[in-house]
Amino acid sequence: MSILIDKQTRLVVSGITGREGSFHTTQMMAYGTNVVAGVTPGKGGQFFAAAGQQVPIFDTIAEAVLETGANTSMIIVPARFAVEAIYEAADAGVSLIVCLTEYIPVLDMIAARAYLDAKGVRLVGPNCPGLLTPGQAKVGFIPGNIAMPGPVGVVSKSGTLTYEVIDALTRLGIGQTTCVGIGGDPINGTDFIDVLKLFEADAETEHIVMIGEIGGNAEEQAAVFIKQHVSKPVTAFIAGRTAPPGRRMGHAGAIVEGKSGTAEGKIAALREAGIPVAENPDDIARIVAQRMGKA
Amino acid sequence: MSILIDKQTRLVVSGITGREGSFHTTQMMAYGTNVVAGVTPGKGGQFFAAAGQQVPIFDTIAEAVLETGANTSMIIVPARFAVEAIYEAADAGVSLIVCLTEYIPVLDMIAARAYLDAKGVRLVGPNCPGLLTPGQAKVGFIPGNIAMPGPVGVVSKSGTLTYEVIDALTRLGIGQTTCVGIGGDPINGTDFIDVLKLFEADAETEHIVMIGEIGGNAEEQAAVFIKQHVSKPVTAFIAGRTAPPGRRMGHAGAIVEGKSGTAEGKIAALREAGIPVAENPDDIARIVAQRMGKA
Amino acid sequence: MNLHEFQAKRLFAAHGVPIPRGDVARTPEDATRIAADLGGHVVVKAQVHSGGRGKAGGVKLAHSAAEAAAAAQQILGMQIRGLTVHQVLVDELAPGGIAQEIYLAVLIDRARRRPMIMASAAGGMDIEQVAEESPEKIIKVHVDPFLGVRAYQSNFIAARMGLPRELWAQFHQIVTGLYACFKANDASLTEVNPLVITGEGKLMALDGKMTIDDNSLFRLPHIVEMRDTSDEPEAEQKARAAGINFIKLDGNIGCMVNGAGLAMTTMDVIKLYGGAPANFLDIGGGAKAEQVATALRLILSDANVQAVLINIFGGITRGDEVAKGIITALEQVQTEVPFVVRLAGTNAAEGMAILADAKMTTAVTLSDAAQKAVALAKGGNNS
Amino acid sequence: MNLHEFQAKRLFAAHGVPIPRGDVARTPEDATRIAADLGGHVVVKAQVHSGGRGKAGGVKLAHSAAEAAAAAQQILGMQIRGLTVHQVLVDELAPGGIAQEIYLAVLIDRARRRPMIMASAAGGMDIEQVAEESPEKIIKVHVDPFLGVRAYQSNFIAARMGLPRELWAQFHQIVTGLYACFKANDASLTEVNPLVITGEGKLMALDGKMTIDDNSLFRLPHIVEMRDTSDEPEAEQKARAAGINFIKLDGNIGCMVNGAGLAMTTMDVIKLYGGAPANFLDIGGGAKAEQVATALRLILSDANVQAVLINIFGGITRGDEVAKGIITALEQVQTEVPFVVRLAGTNAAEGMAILADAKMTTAVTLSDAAQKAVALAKGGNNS
Repeated sequence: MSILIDKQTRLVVSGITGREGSFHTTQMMAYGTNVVAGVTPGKGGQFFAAAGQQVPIFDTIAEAVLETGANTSMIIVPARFAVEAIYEAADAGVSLIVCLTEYIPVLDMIAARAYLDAKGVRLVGPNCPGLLTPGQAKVGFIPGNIAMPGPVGVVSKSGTLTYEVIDALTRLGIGQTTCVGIGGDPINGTDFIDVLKLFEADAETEHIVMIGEIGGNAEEQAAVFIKQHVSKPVTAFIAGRTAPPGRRMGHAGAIVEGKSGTAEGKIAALREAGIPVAENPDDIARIVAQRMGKA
Repeated sequence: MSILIDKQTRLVVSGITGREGSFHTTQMMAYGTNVVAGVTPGKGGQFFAAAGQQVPIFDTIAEAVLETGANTSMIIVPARFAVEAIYEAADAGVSLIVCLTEYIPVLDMIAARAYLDAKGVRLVGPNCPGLLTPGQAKVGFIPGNIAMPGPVGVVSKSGTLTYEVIDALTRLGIGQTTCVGIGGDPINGTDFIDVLKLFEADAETEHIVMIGEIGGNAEEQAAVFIKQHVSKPVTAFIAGRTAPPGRRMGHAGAIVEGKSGTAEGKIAALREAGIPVAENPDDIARIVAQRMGKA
Repeated sequence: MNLHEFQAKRLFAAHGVPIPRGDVARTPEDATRIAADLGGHVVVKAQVHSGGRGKAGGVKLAHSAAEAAAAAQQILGMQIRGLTVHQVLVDELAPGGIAQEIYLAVLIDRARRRPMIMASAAGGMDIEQVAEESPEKIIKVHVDPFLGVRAYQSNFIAARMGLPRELWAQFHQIVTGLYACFKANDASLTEVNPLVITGEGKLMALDGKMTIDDNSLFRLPHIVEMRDTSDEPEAEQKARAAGINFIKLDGNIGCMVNGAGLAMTTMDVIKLYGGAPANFLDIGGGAKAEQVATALRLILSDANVQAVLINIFGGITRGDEVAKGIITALEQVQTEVPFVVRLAGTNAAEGMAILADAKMTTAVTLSDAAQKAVALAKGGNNS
Repeated sequence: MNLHEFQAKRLFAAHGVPIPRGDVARTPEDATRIAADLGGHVVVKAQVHSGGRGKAGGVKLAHSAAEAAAAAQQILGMQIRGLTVHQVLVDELAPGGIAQEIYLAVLIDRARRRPMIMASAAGGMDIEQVAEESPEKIIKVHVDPFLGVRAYQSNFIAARMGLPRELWAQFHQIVTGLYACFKANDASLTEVNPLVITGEGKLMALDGKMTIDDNSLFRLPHIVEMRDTSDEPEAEQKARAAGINFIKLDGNIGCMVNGAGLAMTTMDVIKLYGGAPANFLDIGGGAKAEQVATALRLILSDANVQAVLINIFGGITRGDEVAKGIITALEQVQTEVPFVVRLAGTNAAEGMAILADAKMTTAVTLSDAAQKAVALAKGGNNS
């Protein structure tokens, strides 16, 4: 088993003919992801060729869903078009939207997230590396060759740091159920708690690795949630212990955030919840191996 | 038992100092409804006196909820302020909003209903006579003296026609669990199916009376729902068999509605679902009595 | 409230939807001048609040100013579905002719509780038949009230209709313009049929229909100004002014009821006992004595009325107010028509006390009241 | 992007929020003229991208044009939290004095995912202390992105603050204006502290702060024009122009990493092994060779740098592009500083092949790379 994506995933890629879109779609298809459609307005009727397949291109996601039964949307278009593509995917009826695009205006995401919540559609991202279920499907950037199937669920706010951790796990022979990059934007679609719930319910996931970073209080909230609702062992890492504090304008930030948001605060909250926090990404894999009785 | 309103209802009335608002609030309090607050912007701090009680008035529903624990809102303000009061009640955190106001613009209600659905707040109305749970609480216009406690749930699109039916039931000695006027506006908050679900789940309701009228296709949908999901006996009435057809502009109405919307269509759909449809409101009570073994 | 074609199209144009050049004529002379200004090749169209104008002969082509005048002469004064034509729209013909007729509308889908865009590549007068026989040719897209129409929605419609790709941008502009027009004017229907592709390869709205939500008129003074009551019966105009919902019918039992549902039911029950209602009349919620009096005068102004049935079940409306209104009206209007009164609910006893001196038949239930009214109306017929 | 007080207040005013009359001076002479125009009774305020101006002496009252010039003379050129003051705002004093100081802000509440209005009747410089000691004095109201601020929300805040009722209408106008300003300019923070009740009984925004979402600048040309880089270090300006996220620090190990999380982690691990990073540098996703070259030049322009650690885990970014950028940069910039390179992920092998001829220490893991860089930097210190 796995979460969110697997062999049943039927992916439609918005931005399939773009520079990044075509490169990563090719990589996903080579990995075995079932890419059933692409979308580029004005290019409906053409085909995207990769990995020995011809993927039909549509003008709209709605047509792609009607014609191909796509159930998952990946968005890899420039920031100024990305929110529109999120609305489009939600209206078209997919159950999961993965938005890789970065630099989306925050107020646009606030509106989009409210819309998605009302519709009951799940978004992963934006500004995220996507998802990887080793051996089954890859939706996004996570390099397939660094991962292997196994019992660890990985959830992370970060991009490349996630690869670092997956790579370290794999080098120790510890595979993954699914790796989920939720993105580090202030407003995103899926947060740590959402993914923790899914891993907790996934029969194959035995251990969870959670990778956070400074800013916001998602890690603190996750720590409380884990203590109350997660029975599986969780190992964590927080990036940014040495980051300099930003220059702050005005009083509002201090009033709202108080002392949350710092690496120390997050690490303390996680340890308080009984979660080991690694000092170094390589250590994460070692701690997991130890806790799984592999080292 | 009963549905939606009962002795636990703590009502806040928006428009309590208006002409209609004060008259009907007085009637509700005389009936025993627990009116805990009134709202009129600019009159916060004053009191509304009726039935030997002093009800505090607030500037906003949010304050009324914070200070009095109100859980139900009734809106009886002019049409141009009513939608704003619906948003206000939803934001203030009540679980049920009853909007009596008529003549609310349809597009405003479309937006408001979308907002309420996203928030998960129930609205009854607008343009409805409200609810009555005999012997417990009355929220709206339904005259208390025509009803009595008993086993029949009444749900109706109409206003005064509902009173007619309640009165006929009571005259035959058949009481009601709750009477719900959902209003006949094109877009409303609660429809037949919502209320049918509640009556089906209510242990005390043994029989359901449903009163529809021409226009829309809510009765047709309810007929299908009853056939599939309602185990309790339902008796129906449809007003408007002799109504002249309206002059129709354009083709859109015909394309969308086809043959639905007429009294004949609705009656046929109900009979198709095995539901007796009375010819005359007085007959409803007779049919119910017969089916309950009382006649 | 329904708008005339020319009113609807002017609103479309204000929201960027292209329409033909043209103007309204109330006389053949006006039509001559307008047609001459437009170069002579025009269409002359009856402006009445009804569909079916084409089939009734209310739309005529002309190829000179003189032909236009002749067409206007024929159409002005014509009756279409009972309505008299007082004005015609004289429009230029689509530049380069008509290559294709498209159907496009924005309306309210009650079942989905959303505005809906409905379109078909098979537009024109037979669109209802298309909808019945080939429903897949009707494309429907719902609009979120907070998002409005998005480009992916108009692209979806354009792709499904097989619209040439070079027209997609203009089509998007027209769809968003039509939706903006729908929303800004609180319409319940905004219909373009046909939206044509002209011989010059442009989209243009040749016909237009709009229905405005009456509940919104308080905030639409520019729409209220467009109201044309010239084809509306006088009694209905008076009723509207008094806030009364009144529709004249062909029977002989005048009805006054509070609430539309109960008013319809009262008519149904009259019919059930063999009578025929002379009108639908809902005095609304919380009616005051003056409104009741106005309502009674309206009913009694119909010479066919042989009996009056007053059925009031008070909730918002109070029985005493209704009784006062009846007394007031009867002081002003001398009538021999017999009355059956049935008051129930809020302040019914007070109302019956006020009416105690007037000579009226009373009833406790609706069935009873209807049967008595039917009997009295038959008696009237016999006398 | 942070705005200066005067920029924020001009945006407030454009949305109907009342502000004092005033203007910006870059010289004491300007200040004299402005103060004279305003009648002499003014406040002179340093315009720098930092809080704490008052406590640093950057805000001074003046009661004549000459006093204003003297105040400007003192403030211009002053350093506040490391930033040099290049301009001052000369504002009239609140008409009739200040009766009460209110705090009012619109910001983004990440946890609730909504814009939030935050207000307190206890405004002024001690607001953070109020928030800590009497949190009930801070009133918070969330705004739905589709509904905007409603009258019942500003009424709620006004009622809870105990604002005199005659000011509610003006307060509503200010709250909606401030929210409109926040939204129209894609702000993440819009703060008025204090919003005062003047001696004349009117509300007025005496101070203003705004932070703009950098992601939205593409659609805010008027905000981009307001950018004042006079107090921004040159290297950071260059980095921004190249699309690189760069912050200079005090250590001696230059870092080039892809991804903010991995960049922070690389710094953390350097520290863990006893080193000190000279900078934070994220080349972003999908960086091209030119960007990599620019990044390296930025790192090497810092004389403190004794070693460079390049840590790239390719996903979007490709190892071969990074390697090409390194080669390009090293052709242009002659340097003796030792490099540690660690490439992994997408096209890492291709990248290592390109770098094979350059004399560089390589590493397989981040720990390994960090340890080698720390050792090289220490060696550099010793030499």
